Amino acid sequence: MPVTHEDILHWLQQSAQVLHEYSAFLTQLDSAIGDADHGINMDRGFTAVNAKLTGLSDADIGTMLKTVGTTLVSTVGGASGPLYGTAFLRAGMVSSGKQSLETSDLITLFDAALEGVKVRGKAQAGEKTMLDALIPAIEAGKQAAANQLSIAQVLQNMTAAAEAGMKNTIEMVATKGRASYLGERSVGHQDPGATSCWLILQAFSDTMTPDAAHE
Amino acid sequence: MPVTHEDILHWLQQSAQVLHEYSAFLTQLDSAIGDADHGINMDRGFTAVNAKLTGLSDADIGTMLKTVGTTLVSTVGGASGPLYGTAFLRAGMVSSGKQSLETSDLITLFDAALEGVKVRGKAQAGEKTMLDALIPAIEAGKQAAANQLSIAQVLQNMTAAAEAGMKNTIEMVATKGRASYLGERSVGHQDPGATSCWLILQAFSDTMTPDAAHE
Amino acid sequence: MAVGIVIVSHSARLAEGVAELAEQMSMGEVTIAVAGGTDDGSIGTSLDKVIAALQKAANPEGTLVLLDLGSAVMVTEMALEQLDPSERQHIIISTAPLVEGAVLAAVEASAGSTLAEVAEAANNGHEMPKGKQA
Amino acid sequence: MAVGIVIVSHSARLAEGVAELAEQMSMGEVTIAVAGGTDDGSIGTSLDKVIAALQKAANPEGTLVLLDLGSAVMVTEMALEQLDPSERQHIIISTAPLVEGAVLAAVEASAGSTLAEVAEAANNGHEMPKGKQA
Ligand SMILES: Nc1ncnc2c1ncn2[C@@H]1O[C@H](COP(=O)(O)OP(=O)(O)O)[C@@H](O)[C@H]1O
Ligand SMILES: Nc1ncnc2c1ncn2[C@@H]1O[C@H](COP(=O)(O)OP(=O)(O)O)[C@@H](O)[C@H]1O
Ligand SMILES: [Mg+2]
Ligand SMILES: [Mg+2]
Ligand SMILES: [Mg+2]
Ligand SMILES: [Mg+2]
Repeated sequence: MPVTHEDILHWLQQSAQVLHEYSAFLTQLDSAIGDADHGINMDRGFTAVNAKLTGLSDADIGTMLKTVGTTLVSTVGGASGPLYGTAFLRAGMVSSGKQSLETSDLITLFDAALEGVKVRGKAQAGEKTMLDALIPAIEAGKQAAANQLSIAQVLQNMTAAAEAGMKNTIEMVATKGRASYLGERSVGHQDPGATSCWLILQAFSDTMTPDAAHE
Repeated sequence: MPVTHEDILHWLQQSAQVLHEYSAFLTQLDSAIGDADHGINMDRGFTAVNAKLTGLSDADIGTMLKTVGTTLVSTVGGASGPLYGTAFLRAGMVSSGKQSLETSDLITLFDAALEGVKVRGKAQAGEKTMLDALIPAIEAGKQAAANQLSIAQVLQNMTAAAEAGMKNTIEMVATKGRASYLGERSVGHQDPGATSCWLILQAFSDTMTPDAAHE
Repeated sequence: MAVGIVIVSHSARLAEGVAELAEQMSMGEVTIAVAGGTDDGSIGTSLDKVIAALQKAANPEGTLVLLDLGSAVMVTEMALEQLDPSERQHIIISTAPLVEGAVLAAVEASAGSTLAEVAEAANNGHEMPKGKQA
Repeated sequence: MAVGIVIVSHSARLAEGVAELAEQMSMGEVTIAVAGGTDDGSIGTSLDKVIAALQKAANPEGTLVLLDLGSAVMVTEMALEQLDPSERQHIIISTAPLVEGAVLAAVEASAGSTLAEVAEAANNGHEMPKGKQA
């Protein structure tokens, strides 16, 4: 079963809800190695996204994702705005005109999103950023796709890999973004952006695995 | 005839008046190589000094000059505040308890003032600052004193030397203060601080040469 | 016309303060546009404000953009991507320290220098004497 | 207690903006006192404001003073001369770029570092990545 237009809508709504619930937690993570606003930023951004979604019930997936991108860029106010904004914009560009996504489309979409984050933030794996959740997630997704797993299973594996990647950021030294101002002192703290990335992937996985949602 | 307590009072009043009259001119000079406030700064400072003078009719010369120094430091708001402030404070210190000044006292006073400007601004001759008026003025004053000239003549020679020094700043490259941000472009402009220094010395000279005042 | 200057900061007050200080040295001869804070007035950056500031400062001589923190680069680059390539090539994002670079850039721009010269002057902000050398 | 920070600027808004940005990174664990503008609110520096800020930030760990322009050094030195020598020796005037130095100093101070370490961290503001390296 492909990912439908309605699934994307539900995923985005679910993301908004989860990011709202985890807002204080994300901000607390950011207070240790940043400026204590990542939860506020993501909540503000996805609240604005949520408000736009009703107007998008007729749009194709590409248009929806591009709208998410521009909304995040204009509302988030922190580094995560341009980063997630570019990710969704690029994801939207490679999904132009689509009403549903097969597994291969999904991989293409995530590859484009990843490329967007890399281009925007000029970071790579191991720098204690959202990339450290996203990169292993996409690798796991490609592996699952190669093994012909269902889309729900692909997304579950991606989420699990993102979670592991997120936890690996604890031991990393930040070399990009505000956390890099702490140098070695950033070690021992989980990266807020990697955490929000995991939450967003989990929302996607939950959307495609109805029985397991909020397991 | 020594410089009396009343002469000092008159000199300071005269300085306040002249700096008020020349305020626009000094600011115009500062607009070419600085931030267009030297006239405003000096006028504000000496207006405050003037307001304090009435309360100082019983004070000795040292106390008067120290009060001028602290008043300038707290009211001027630009580099000239700490510079002239320190100059007057140091001049006041070496005039402590005095009710009148002989030529030698005057040289001591100016040497102390010069030392104060140098310590505060860490500049030397040739850097296109008020020092380029003050240093030649004091040299001329010492020369005149060595030649046994009258105090009026000593101050007239000092003023003439300050004026020449002030004009020499036109060809100098600024290497201290805001004008140094212009580098070579500061050449061709007269230094505002050297100009105010000349005006203050001229006010002193005029005070001690009643007939020649406003010649 | 003089090269324009854009100040991008996470704080609106900071951006305005830098502009006020730089304007003292350029006497109205240089357009100094600010993009400070988020759209709702909190601390952060705003794409719309950056675009508006770039438009306000736009002129044939080019524009130098100065930033407070590294993360302001991303929003600035997104703003640049929304401009015509012809406009974009006349804009440089400075790596200079914000306050010191802005003051020196304002001085240089008001002298009628080129964009490259203004960008170089801003970088001299690293050597602006403070403390013992002042 | 953490090392204190004093921001001396010719502009009140600039000083407050820098403090607001730096406070984001130190979460109230560091006293950041400002001395911006003249007593009558125009652009310039104020001896009284600098003295008041030094008193507000004073603490046993010491204080780092960051300045916008070279001429602010003079008023700061005059303020220091009015303090007890015992207090004065715990105060360093930084040569770091104002905004970048203040943010890094706030981070370092909030980690409980010594005055010397905070002063060194501020100087890393020169290398704060912006533009291509960000
Ligand atoms: N250059 C970068 N590349 C990738 N991710 C980054 C980069 N800089 C910051 N991040 C991510 O952004 C997160 C911080 O986001 P947020 O707090 O919203 O922004 P800000 O740091 O501007 O306050 C970090 O936890 C990190 O995951
Ligand atoms: N380091 C210094 N040593 C001596 N004089 C200086 C120094 N810096 C600046 N000046 C003098 O101060 C004058 C500028 O004074 P003013 O405009 O009142 O201050 P600001 O430059 O802070 O606006 C200059 O013209 C110069 O003569
Ligand atoms: Mg943050
Ligand atoms: Mg932020
Ligand atoms: Mg001036
Ligand atoms: Mg000034």
